Amino acid sequence: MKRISSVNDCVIRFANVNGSGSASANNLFAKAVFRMGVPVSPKNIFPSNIQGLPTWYEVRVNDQGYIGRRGDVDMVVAMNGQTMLRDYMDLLSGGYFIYDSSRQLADDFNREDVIEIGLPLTSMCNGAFENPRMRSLLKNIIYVGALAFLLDMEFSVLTESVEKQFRKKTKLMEPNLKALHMGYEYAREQYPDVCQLKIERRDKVGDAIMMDGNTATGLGAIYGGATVVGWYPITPSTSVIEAFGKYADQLRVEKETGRIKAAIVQAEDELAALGIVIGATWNGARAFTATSGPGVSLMNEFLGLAYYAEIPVVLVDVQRAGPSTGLPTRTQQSDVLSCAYASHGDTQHVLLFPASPYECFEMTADAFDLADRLQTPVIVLSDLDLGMNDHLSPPLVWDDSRTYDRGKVLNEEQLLGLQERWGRYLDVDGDGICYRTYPGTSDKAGAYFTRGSAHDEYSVYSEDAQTYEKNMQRLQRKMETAVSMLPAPEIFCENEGGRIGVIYFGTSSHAAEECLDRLNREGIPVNGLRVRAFPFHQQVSDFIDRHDKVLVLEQNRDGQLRTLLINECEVVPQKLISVVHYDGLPLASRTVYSMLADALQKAGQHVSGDDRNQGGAA
Amino acid sequence: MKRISSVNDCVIRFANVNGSGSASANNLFAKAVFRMGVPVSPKNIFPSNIQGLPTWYEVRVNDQGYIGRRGDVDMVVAMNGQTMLRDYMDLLSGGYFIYDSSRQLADDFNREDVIEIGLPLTSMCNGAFENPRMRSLLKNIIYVGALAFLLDMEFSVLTESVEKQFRKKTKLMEPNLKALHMGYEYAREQYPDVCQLKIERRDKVGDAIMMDGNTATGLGAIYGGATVVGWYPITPSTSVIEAFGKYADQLRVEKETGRIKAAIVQAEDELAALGIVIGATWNGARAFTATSGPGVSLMNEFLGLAYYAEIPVVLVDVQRAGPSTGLPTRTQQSDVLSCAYASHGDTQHVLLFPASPYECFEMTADAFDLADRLQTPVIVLSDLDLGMNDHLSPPLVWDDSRTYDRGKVLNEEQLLGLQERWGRYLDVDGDGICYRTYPGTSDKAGAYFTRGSAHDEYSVYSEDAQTYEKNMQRLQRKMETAVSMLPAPEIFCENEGGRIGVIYFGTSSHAAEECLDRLNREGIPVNGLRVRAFPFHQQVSDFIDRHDKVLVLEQNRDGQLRTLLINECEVVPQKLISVVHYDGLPLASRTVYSMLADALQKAGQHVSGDDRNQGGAA
Amino acid sequence: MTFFRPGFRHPDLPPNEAGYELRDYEGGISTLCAGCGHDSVNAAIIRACFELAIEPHKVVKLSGIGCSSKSPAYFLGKSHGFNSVHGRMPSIATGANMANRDLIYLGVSGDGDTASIGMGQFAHAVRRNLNMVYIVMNNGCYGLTKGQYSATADKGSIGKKGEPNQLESIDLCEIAIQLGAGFVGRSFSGDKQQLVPMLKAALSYEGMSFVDVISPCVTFNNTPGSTKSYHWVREHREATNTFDFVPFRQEITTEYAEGKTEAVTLHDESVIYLHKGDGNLQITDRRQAMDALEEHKRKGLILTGILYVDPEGEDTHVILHTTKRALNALGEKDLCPGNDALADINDRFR
Amino acid sequence: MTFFRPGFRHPDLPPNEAGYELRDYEGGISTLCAGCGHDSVNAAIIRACFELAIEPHKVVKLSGIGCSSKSPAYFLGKSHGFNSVHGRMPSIATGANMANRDLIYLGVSGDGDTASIGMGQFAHAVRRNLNMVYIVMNNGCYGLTKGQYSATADKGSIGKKGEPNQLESIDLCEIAIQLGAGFVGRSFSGDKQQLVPMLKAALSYEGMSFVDVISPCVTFNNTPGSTKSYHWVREHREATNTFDFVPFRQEITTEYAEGKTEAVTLHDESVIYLHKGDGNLQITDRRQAMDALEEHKRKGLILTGILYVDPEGEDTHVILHTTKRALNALGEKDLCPGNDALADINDRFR
Ligand SMILES: Cc1ncc(C[n+]2csc(CCOP(=O)(O)OP(=O)(O)O)c2C)c(N)n1
Ligand SMILES: Cc1ncc(C[n+]2csc(CCOP(=O)(O)OP(=O)(O)O)c2C)c(N)n1
Ligand code: SF4
Ligand code: SF4
Ligand SMILES: [Mg+2]
Ligand SMILES: [Mg+2]
Repeated sequence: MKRISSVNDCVIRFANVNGSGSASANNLFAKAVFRMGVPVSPKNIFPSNIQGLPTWYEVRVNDQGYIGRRGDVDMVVAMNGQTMLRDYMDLLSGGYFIYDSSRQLADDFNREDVIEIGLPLTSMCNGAFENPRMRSLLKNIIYVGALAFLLDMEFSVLTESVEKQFRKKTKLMEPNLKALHMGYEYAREQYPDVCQLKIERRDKVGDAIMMDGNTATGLGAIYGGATVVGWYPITPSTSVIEAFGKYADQLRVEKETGRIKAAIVQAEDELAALGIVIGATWNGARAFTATSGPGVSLMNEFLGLAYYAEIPVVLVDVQRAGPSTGLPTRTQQSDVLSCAYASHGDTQHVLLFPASPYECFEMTADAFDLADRLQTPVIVLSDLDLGMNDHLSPPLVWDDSRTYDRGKVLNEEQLLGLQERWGRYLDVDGDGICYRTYPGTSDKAGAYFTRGSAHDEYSVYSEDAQTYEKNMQRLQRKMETAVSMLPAPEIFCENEGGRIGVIYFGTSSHAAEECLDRLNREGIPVNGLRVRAFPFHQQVSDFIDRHDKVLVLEQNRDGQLRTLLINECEVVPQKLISVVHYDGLPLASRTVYSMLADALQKAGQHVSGDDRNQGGAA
Repeated sequence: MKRISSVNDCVIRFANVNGSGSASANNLFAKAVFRMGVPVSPKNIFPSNIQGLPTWYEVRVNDQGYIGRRGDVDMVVAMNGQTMLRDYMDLLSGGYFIYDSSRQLADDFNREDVIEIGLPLTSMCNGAFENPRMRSLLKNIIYVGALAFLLDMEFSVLTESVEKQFRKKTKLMEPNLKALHMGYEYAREQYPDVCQLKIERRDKVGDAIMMDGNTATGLGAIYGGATVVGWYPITPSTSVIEAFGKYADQLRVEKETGRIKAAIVQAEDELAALGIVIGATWNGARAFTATSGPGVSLMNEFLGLAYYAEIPVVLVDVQRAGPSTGLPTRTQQSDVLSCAYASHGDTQHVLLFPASPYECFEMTADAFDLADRLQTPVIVLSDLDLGMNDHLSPPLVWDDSRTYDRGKVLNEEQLLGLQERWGRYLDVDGDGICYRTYPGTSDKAGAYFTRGSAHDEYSVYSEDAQTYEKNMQRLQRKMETAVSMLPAPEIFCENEGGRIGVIYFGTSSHAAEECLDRLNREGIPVNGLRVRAFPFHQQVSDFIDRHDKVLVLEQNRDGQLRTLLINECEVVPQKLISVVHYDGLPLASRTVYSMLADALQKAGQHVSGDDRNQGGAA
Repeated sequence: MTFFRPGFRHPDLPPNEAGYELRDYEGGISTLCAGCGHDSVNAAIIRACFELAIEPHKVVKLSGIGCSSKSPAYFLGKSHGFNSVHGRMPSIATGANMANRDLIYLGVSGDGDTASIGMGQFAHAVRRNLNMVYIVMNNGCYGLTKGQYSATADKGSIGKKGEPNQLESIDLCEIAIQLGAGFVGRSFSGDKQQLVPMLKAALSYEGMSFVDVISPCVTFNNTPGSTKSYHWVREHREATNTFDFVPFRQEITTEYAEGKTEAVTLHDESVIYLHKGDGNLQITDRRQAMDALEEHKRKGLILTGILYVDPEGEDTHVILHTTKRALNALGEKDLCPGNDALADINDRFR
Repeated sequence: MTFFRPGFRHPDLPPNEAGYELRDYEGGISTLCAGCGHDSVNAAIIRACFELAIEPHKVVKLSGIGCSSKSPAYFLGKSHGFNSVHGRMPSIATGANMANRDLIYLGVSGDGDTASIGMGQFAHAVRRNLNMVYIVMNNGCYGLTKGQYSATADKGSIGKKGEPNQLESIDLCEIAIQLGAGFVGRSFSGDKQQLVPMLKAALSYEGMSFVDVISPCVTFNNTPGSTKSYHWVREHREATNTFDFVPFRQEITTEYAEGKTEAVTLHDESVIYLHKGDGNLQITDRRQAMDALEEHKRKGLILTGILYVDPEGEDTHVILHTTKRALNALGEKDLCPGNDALADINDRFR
């Protein structure tokens, strides 16, 4: 039997039961790889319940820095009886199966092409530890210790990680270290030279950090100057608010009083959450909310109000698999259409598409400037994969010379100095954006009555047909202005003479770019563009124009980004080929490669490569 | 000065103050024209308040049966001081200005090309009637009497109308008749041979009725077998429910008990209204709700649930001008996109587009069959113009042999007779539609657990990726099945060799078809197609394919139907030219003609006709 | 995941009057945390339905979203169930009930589901006195989203994250009484002796039977500082009364001493016999009920028991004057007035 | 349209302490129906703000949708106003208040806007004791959509369409008291003597001041059978107390007899002097307030007056422990921790 053999290029899947503390042990492992300077990417695939159901944690180790999911598994740590057989069957040929050998494997575990590595975890724990809760937690640490040996890792990185983690809980440090050692020793004694997967120190992560997108988003809101938060708990967005709250407690405390320079209101529902944001931004604070699909659906009416009454809003939508409750703990990019055109009547909203924690931070912070400058909702479209999984990311940076751009706001002095009568909805600059005032500015000028009903340039209620129409045209103009303020797309690669392009966004980027590398390496000249905002930049149309066919890769059934592209860039639909994947799992490069290959074939581009991932090349 | 002169072809605008009882007097006038066998079309243009603001009532009389708005005015009855000057200025040259001459006209009423007809209404009323409230109501009747003379109408039609109207309130009949006569006599004495607009008896309305669309919709729900209604008041949809309630009280009474065979629940909001519908249809009743844009926005989450859990819903959206509160008493067709893709995640909904009361009735009744057969929401997209204005319409008909098609529902016997295990979401017929059961069916089989979260074919909760994906694909298949059940589009005219087509729907049809007639008469071969449902029928794509350019005429800013056409029919965007009108007033043929002419010119079709309406030709 | 089903399972219990065995009322295997209060409530529901000999398929189970709202999957497997969206169970229940008044509607919700996002729908279903049993499994937190305080968390109560709750709590029983619920009770998931008969009475009542069951969340809110923990509730509850519930079909076997017991007869002739303690709460009096709740709250106690019953209450169908036949059973003959009637209507529009 | 402004306009009234004249508190011309109760409430608001010498631009006016919600356009033309969407004023007010705690928030809503679609938001703004004045112009119907019964319409009350209302009414004052509002009062649009000082007290209270003003809809619900008609309310109201409101800046000139008058001092040192009648309601006691409301309802009477005050209540900012500075006044220096802090954070993620 041929064992899978590689250095710094493997996928290890941990199969556990949720609520058993496995995620933090598995993360300890992933973090250790990262600390050895090797790019790594963990994906937590967890159920929508609190305790007792199957959960998986997939760690990809990849020297070349491909941090999307790969899609197949070299080694599985199978700790869950319910799924054990399937986990066994899913292993690649030549793969490694690690299990708790306190109980014997059943007869159907009979593959010849798999290396079985039994660790008597339960017995070991029962022998070594007293506390029953600790026993079950430490089982996880034992297998991490064993992995360290099997994969030939620097053991000290693990022990240091544990020491760091339990710095403040020294009572826990000792048993954890003990468990690590037990696992390492057991594997060393029983399984020397069994595993041909290796993890070696490298210098490939530079100053990168490993952070989940939601933490970065929460930090972006802190740095962007958000002071008011209206929110309602919903997976996978809750941790955005938790991060904001945590850092507000650290970084926004008023020294003298201990009071917080932020108001975080847990609302009664998503409608109220957005209402709180609207009330706050209208009143001159920076405010935001975070939610997921069901919340966006509930926010439709308020989004229309904010669009029409021109009130800045920052809304973070951490997408999960819809429709309806759908798969609450699975990822998707399927709120694109409903966010772009949310609410009845003619509406359009600005979207930002971060693809990394770095961008979560940056785009969220920028969203506050954009919303203030455009006086309209700006929706940051993240997703569960980006938001809740740790990602390798450039470190977050802030330019200390940066000031908040509050857009067109008049204070009392400016108001009184005006030559002409001020009108809240008067487009004096011709860019569709008008000057606003905050409540309380002056008793002499600047008061106005905001409404979701039709209004004239002085914000007076009006049912006049022309007034209405003119205002609607201005709003359209404003969206045109928006384009120039939004982040431009990123060209990933452009070959002279490449006839075919691929467009993608957000978390589809990792797999897309890995596959583009591979295709280009294989001599198939395919170009890539990552969209970063809607309404689209001219460069997006130009990219499409330059190519004969463009594949649009996204994580939803209906090709929602493609719809936007066709509609807003006035593209011939036949030119855009939909490549969709929407089963709720993070996009795997293996799958993407074969989907792209198929699509390319259809688009008239011959592809020779086989669709299986080979030795980490894809 | 040339006076406008015509027979059975004019537009008369009544300018009043709302809450003054004018609408019913003006309607009396319009009804009289109709009863003289002459096609007529009244448009009530009213403010969003209850009393004291300007309101207009525009009556178009047209022998050729063009019942859209025309867009300019031959005669104005100017009863509102606030708008009088504007009403005066808006008159066509050679037009007639009728006003209350109890007060003298100000100096700025100085047009040379307008015929002023003063009626001392206030003085006449004060002289003739005691009761102050009656005085102000009867003023309106006096001018109707005067119109009868001026326009040379059959006076008896008016007196009979009044008699009919007050059959049960004889006390009111007499003063009304008196007022009619007073007006008629005064005009006869003071203004003989002044007015050259005439209305003559014809036989052009056949067995038509004059009904507002909302009444027809309410009746459609009665005939379609709706028993449960969840609703929340909102203009302009409220009268759908009022009509349903009124006819339920008449036609759905249980003889023996006096109880009603319907449950009409005024909900606490639109979310609950749709929830009530979903609960009821899930439980085997036919149910519906009616709302307008803001309601649709609030219903987003539930629409996603109904789509995903596959629950029949009939939703009537009587559109008004958005976004947000917008112009609550003005018409628009701007909820197309938000209805088609309502809710987060990948969703799609069936839309029906009625264009007449006849179709409001028919499509609403059919919607119940469609929703039951497709087990999904069906949205009837009406609008304020159609819903709240009286329209000339073919009489409503019902085929007494028709039975309700409840779709795929299994009873106990059928369940027990099944060879294979029944699965709520098992696609045994391959059309994407599965068999359902009603609660209470049997204690042996057929129970299942409905959910908005992901489920397998047996409606068991499942987080399995393939199961999820397969189900989503089936839902897509179901929408393909839907097409064959939906009403096909209507080709209005098709010229051999016509290179250009026009697509329109709903209340855009009247003006569109009038203009198509005119263009064709002028030798410009333009073809027309009226879309009646979404997802689109193959014939829609075929029509587009057959033409070089297709103008898409609709009443919204963003060309929402055009977006759907491009996206769902995969049309080259450049082929579809957006012709939009969205100021909230019912589409006027005059405006439409010039918009189409412009667009045709751009599309390379020379148009010679001038864009002004000529003697009712357009 | 609780494979173990708490309490009183008797393998050889005889079938009930309707011929069903206890297991005919069971549902799927629970995926709630081991020890979650909700599972005990589910067991009590199973028991109550079994004892009342309700035909299982005549029950419709409804819920919103939350751990509590998953519960209907774990009882009454022979009933249709509807796990709807967050906070919207009451409107779904309203529609379902309107469609078919002949079934029994059993709604399960959580404190987040009802007191926050569902507040409006809850209030209005109560106000319409919808004929249903509305159970809130009240744990003072959002279990499924990992333990945030809900609107029923008491001020000062301390959950797993350690920060005391700062906001006043909402007492759903008080609100229900005030808004016109016909039957209102409060119990504790740990007290099947009280809960089972309370649910039986609630199921027999015609109109809105609102039952607030304090049901600890062992994972996020069973801490020493939590006022919704097992320990706290056990120590601080006080029953307003003890009672026997006698379904209408059942013979009355006990003799009740004059003056010490009060009988409240429900629409279906079932009787609640209240044994008066020192509380002496008149359960047909809204004001007394609300006052007693406030009084106990002030003392830091949780008042349990049947708090209020209006034996006369009119349910939504009575209010709307709908036919007594199930609307979903009516066909064309009953519903469609036919073309002649339409011709008459056309005439009125000429 | 009411060109006429009801009541007490004194053309030569002197300016108030802050130097503003009465007309500085007026707004646009009303487009409500002539005689609509809402216009009288607007006049009372103008008066109360004038008398309290509030700087007009320091008030923020907020509303939902309805005739009542149009009202803010007709008073305080120098204030910023926000006419939001139906039933959602409370959340907008919450956000606005969070952004700047230094302004006065005056919300106007209707009974439809609050008791139906807005029930949830109302309940939760109350529960947070948001520092605002929340006025419901309560006419028992949906004026703007032409007269449907609202959830505050009394059972049996008969509106313009002639069919009596079949559902129980919701008493918003009771709910507000129960959910933790700090200040709760009820008045009548036709009683400026009571309404103006009540609004002044409400404006001075720090926390949720909920004021339910019965405000007849002359067009749709002023019929003989309506319990929200001018006539009915005039005949059936009973005041819980009479009171004087003395703003903190003002000198106390009246002497109050010991025992007969109770003083309640608000956060800002304003005082409400309550003159006790036979009612003897202790307005700082929730239970008494609710009981008195219930008692009067049973007698077919409408209890008006200040019903409840909690002089100690903590508003949302206190609960959330936010800075005392207006959040919207903070800039980069206060809000942005800078790149060094970020570098530290980065380190924690390595
Ligand atoms: C519209 C919407 N918002 C938020 C959520 C996320 N969510 C799921 S369950 C839940 C709270 C559940 O709390 P509760 O009703 O008390 O039930 P418990 O889990 O405590 O039994 C929330 C907020 C959702 N599913 N839908
Ligand atoms: C979401 C939504 N639903 C419905 C409406 C229609 N609507 C406008 S005002 C109103 C009711 C107003 O009643 P109330 O709040 O009592 O105010 P009133 O007019 O009686 O003062 C309704 C239902 C709306 N504007 N928005
Ligand atoms: S999280 Fe709490 S409420 Fe949810 S199942 Fe676990 S114990 Fe029960
Ligand atoms: S309809 Fe009623 S509430 Fe509205 S303005 Fe007129 S009187 Fe006032
Ligand atoms: Mg809970
Ligand atoms: Mg009202």
